[in-house]
Amino acid sequence: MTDRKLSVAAAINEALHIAMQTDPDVILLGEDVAGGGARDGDDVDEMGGVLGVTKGLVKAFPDRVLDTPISEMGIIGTAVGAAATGLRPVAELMFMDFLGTCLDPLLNQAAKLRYMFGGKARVPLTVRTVSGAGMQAAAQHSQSLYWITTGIPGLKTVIPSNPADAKGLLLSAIRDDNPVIFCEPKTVLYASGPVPEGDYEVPFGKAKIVREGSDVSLIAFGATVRVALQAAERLAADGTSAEVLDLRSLQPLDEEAILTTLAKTGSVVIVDEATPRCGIASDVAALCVDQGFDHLNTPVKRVTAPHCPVPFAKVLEDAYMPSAERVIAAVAELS
Amino acid sequence: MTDRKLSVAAAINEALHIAMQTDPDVILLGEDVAGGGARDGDDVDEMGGVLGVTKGLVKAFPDRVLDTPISEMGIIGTAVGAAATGLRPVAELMFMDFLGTCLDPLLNQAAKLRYMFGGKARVPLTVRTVSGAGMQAAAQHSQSLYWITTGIPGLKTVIPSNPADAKGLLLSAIRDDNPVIFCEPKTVLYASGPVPEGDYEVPFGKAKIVREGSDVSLIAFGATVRVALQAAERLAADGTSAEVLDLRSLQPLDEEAILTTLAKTGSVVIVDEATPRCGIASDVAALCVDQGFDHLNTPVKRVTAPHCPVPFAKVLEDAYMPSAERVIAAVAELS
Amino acid sequence: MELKPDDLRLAYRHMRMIRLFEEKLSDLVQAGKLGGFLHLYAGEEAVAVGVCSQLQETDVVTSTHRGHGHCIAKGVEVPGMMAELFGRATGTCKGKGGSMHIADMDKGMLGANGIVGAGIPLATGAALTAKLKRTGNVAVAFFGDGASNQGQFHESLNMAANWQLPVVYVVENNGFGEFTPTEFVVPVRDIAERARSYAMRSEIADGMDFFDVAEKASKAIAAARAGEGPTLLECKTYRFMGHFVGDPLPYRHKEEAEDWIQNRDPLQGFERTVAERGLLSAGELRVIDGDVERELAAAVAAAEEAPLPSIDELLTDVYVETA
Amino acid sequence: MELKPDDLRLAYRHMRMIRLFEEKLSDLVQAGKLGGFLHLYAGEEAVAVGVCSQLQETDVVTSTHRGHGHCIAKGVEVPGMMAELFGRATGTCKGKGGSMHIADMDKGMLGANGIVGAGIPLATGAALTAKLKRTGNVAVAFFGDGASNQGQFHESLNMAANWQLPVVYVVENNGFGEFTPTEFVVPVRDIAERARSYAMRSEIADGMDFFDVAEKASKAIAAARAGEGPTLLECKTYRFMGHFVGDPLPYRHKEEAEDWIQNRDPLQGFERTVAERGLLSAGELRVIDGDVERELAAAVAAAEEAPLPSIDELLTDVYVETA
Ligand SMILES: Cc1ncc(C[n+]2csc(CCOP(=O)(O)OP(=O)(O)O)c2C)c(N)n1
Ligand SMILES: Cc1ncc(C[n+]2csc(CCOP(=O)(O)OP(=O)(O)O)c2C)c(N)n1
Ligand SMILES: [Mg+2]
Ligand SMILES: [Mg+2]
Repeated sequence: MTDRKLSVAAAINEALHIAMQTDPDVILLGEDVAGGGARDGDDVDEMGGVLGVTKGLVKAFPDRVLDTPISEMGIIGTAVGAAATGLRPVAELMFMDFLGTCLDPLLNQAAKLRYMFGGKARVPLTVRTVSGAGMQAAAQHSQSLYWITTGIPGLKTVIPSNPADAKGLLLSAIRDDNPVIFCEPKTVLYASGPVPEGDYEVPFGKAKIVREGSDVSLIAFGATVRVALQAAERLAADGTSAEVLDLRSLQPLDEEAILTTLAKTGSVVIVDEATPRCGIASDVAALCVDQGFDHLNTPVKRVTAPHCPVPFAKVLEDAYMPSAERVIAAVAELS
Repeated sequence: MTDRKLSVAAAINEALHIAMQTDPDVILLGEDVAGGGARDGDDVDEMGGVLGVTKGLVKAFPDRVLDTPISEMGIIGTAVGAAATGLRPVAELMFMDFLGTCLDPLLNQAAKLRYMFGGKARVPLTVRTVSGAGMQAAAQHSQSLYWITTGIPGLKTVIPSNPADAKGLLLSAIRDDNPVIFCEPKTVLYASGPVPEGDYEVPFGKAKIVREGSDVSLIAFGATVRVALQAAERLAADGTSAEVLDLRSLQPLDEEAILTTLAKTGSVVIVDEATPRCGIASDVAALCVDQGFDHLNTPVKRVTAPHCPVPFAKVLEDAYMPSAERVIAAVAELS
Repeated sequence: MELKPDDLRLAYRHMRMIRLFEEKLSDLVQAGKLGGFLHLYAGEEAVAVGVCSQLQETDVVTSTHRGHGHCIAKGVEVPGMMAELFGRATGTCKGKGGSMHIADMDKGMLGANGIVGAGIPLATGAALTAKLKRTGNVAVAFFGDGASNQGQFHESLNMAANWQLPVVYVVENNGFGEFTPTEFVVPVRDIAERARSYAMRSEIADGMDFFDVAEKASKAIAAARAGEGPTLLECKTYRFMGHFVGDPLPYRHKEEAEDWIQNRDPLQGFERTVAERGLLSAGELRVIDGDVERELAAAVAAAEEAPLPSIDELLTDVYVETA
Repeated sequence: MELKPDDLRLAYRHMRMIRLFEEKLSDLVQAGKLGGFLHLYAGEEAVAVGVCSQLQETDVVTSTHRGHGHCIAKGVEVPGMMAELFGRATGTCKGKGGSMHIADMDKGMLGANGIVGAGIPLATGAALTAKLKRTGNVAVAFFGDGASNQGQFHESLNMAANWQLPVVYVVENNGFGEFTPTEFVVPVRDIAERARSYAMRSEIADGMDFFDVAEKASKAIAAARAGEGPTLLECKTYRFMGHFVGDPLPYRHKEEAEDWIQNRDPLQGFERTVAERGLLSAGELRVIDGDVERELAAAVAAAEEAPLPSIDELLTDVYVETA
């Protein structure tokens, strides 16, 4: 490991630089991914994305970083067509909430071309998108919709919880020959941590135990890893040993790692910041009661957002999001 | 009950007639819901929708049945605006696969206006749509995407398995003050059965036991009810008594009915024609292992489509869809 | 179009309120008192107020992420808006919506909207209601130059043209979508040109001039009300502040911005015109300025004191509970 | 544009093959031999063939639900197509795609498409690849009048115009979207008019006349290849059969249909023109007719004999398995 600390945002920026340096077919496109300031002989500077994540890339690769119109269907649809014909586009969907404006090119094109064409196409597309609540961005800028992309056969979906994984998962995503949705949870984006130098990949479908334990398994990913770790810390103080598993990749899903920790502890609590119906939490619980039934000593509990839109007021948003308290309460229900 | 038999398609047509007769604010809009032939003084006739389901309505209500451009976002978005300002639109989304072209007005508008506005709006919108495989319509015209609408807080989703429920659920949907997605599974649309005369509603959130049993609970809805009943029949011949529960409504979900049948039999198999990840099958399984754990004697099995697009070739499509054989095999795994 | 002195006083009042409201919000965010994503309307006041001055209370407008100006112009009460921005139970939306979702159905304000372009079909639907229920109402969709590149724009305008709906599409061309200059992403000089795709009437107004906007809006609204169908009205304008509060504005030419701000301020322009035409005196305007300032201060004070929403509110208003 | 005798023979061959292919499919469905949703291209042959006659093999086209004509015109092999429609392992897509998804990347055929409008951004993306990788290729999107009302049309054309991509948008205006007459849902007479929204070149061709289509396509393709950006090319045409196989056509005026079918058949028109200009003899055309008929019969026979896909194929080709 390294001592060098970066934010997730900076780690993503670094991964994009590496990917573009190592492969001339990689392009970036999206609304404001340059962000103005790319005019010839101009005295103005670019923003590098609405959250500054892509800052500097247009200067390094002026022909391959494209500010687009506000046209998500056009952006993603064009990226699919470009991917199928020889480019390796990284498209930015500014907020995951905007999935509703570009679902068709993902659902019916990117995800299905290869299958429909009998294996004769490949769509090496990466869609970077910001998900999750926690910034009072309200109902249309705070959703965690990765359960939708996870459920669509033909797509892959990954979500890092820390800067090192963010860099490695993004490099894997860009180099994967399939369409990949790369989620950047808002509350994780500016968290900082050690990030290895240079070019490396984190493989998909490999969950990671981020804390060992023996009494209960807390399964988390993205923003909820921190919540699960906080809960584990406090549970430890009360004498309960919690193992924390970071899924990292939602499709493919590391079923083996889930069943292994379940076999070890006999109890599972899944922590997900998305809404409850048909989510990752339900899906993992269903796996547990199908394949892991013999090892299950307790009900499987899900700590998720409630079945309602994300509220604006801070008190309400705080109550909306999964917290260490709620995880601890769920664990308490098991005994 | 009545002796009169109708197809699901005819029952839907009848429900639309009743809804429009009893409420002048009900309008129909969508691509070809009239289907040409509405020109003044014309010698041509209308098609009444691509599957003929809305035939005759434009003649009965010429000002309230609107052929639209092929503009799903526009159609659904306009319907949301109309619903919020005093109409009670029934919009047709020709195939549920097209959800990708109009998700935003459902996800971010219809589902959320009321909440975002602090309770000051109501969106009495019904979206009728055809779902499911079984007609060799291939990957983009065969999907069961009700898990997406079910997972979105603010929407309701219902799906009938027979003509009588189709009529009653559709009348409830239109009169509900919330946005409702009404799914019409392809293989159910032309199934015929008894349909009561006149105006009646089937309430949401009430599952129905369609066959009593004591050894295992088969939970189904829409097209899979028939599959579950076939399986139950054959299981009975082998001495296994299967109870079959028809969910009818996916959101709200009749959790009580699910937990009651689980408590009765101790074993659950869920049959869903949608893909497996993050689907209704997972969601119901998760409910069982959370709230019903103490009654569960066996793993909860899910019989679903595989994690792949819907293939065209009949042999492949047949293998893709849940069958009585697969349900029986899942039950066999339990013992 | 006839503008009585009272109409002009109200228009000025609204424009001044919008300006001060936005300046106040900018201060409050910088002071760490407000959270969320805030997009301010300062500089574009003449558009919202010019158009809404020609509407009736039952007419419906839809708005954007940059919605405060449209709300104020359509008559939404400022104390409720301010309380909403503070996330208070007394807010227009009980604190559940925030800046991008302020709505007031009683005032015909069908919501700000966080999804670029999404208000356009909503207004189209409101116009469909007006037409089919023969209410005599008109709907107005406000949206940006950037939104004119959305599929929802195309699909909605086409439908409204086919059905000759009573709706006015007001595109606020402020030269930027976030940080990207409009000319990077819109290959025509005038967005009004896009009306031709739908055989729709169009008009271009000086969006910094209340009188020009009001006059052109008045014509479009009258046509809509008379059953003559929709109009695309482009208003050329400029946002005086950043895209969002906190935007460091590196992408914008300073001289360009200064030119608009110094020479084309819609409030100053209004003041010049009413003076030239002898419609209102500077003294009258100063009285309004004072009133607005006091009102706004009171709204902020009240919002700061107002109760937070109860946690029980988290799960209400998701569905209409039918008895 | 220069058309050598061999080019003309190939064009006629393709047009005749499309016509016979579609007639054969109609028969096969009625005989209960084929399943799925089938949309036939008969009557519109001059559009696909006129455009594709001006393309190179490495140029890319995207298509629609009514895709057989585009496939044949772009050089996709008929036996594979027929086997695909029979759901056989030997089909172009191994039987997994069916009518609405026939594709052949080796021939630059990026797929029929069951989603109206969805091929438009795909072609735009192919043009982006051509531009950034400097391949010299051109992309063509075929789509219907109905598709021109889709958001994807608007968003894609705007992007292509901004970036001056090498793409030609070919709108096949056949007067109907399913059963709804185009004039119900498109308020402009010429869809070509919509190019103005993007400051894009446009052109209108007689879609029943191979020569007119080929000439106008040739210009548009040459401009694209020369870096002069996109063109919207509207071809006025008519579908001779129903929207789908089985459509009883109650919504269509019989005289209107008869007029197009009797008087404007693109194959008859082609034959007249080549005769008038002394380019090909009737005898030559009859030879081609015979060849095409035999080829097609052989393709049907082979497809009927071909093996079904193995059940194991259900789960392959979902993802690229990276080694
Ligand atoms: C569908 C969608 N895409 C992107 C965004 C992010 N976004 C918010 S405001 C904005 C710029 C809008 O530009 P314009 O329509 O010109 O309005 P302006 O901000 O200039 O008033 C963007 C891209 C969004 N909110 N919704
Ligand atoms: C997004 C979408 N909406 C609706 C449909 C159903 N549909 C299939 S073909 C068709 C009509 C298309 O009309 P047009 O674009 O004019 O093409 P044509 O059939 O006339 O060739 C419709 C509505 C679809 N396949 N995709
Ligand atoms: Mg703008
Ligand atoms: Mg057509």
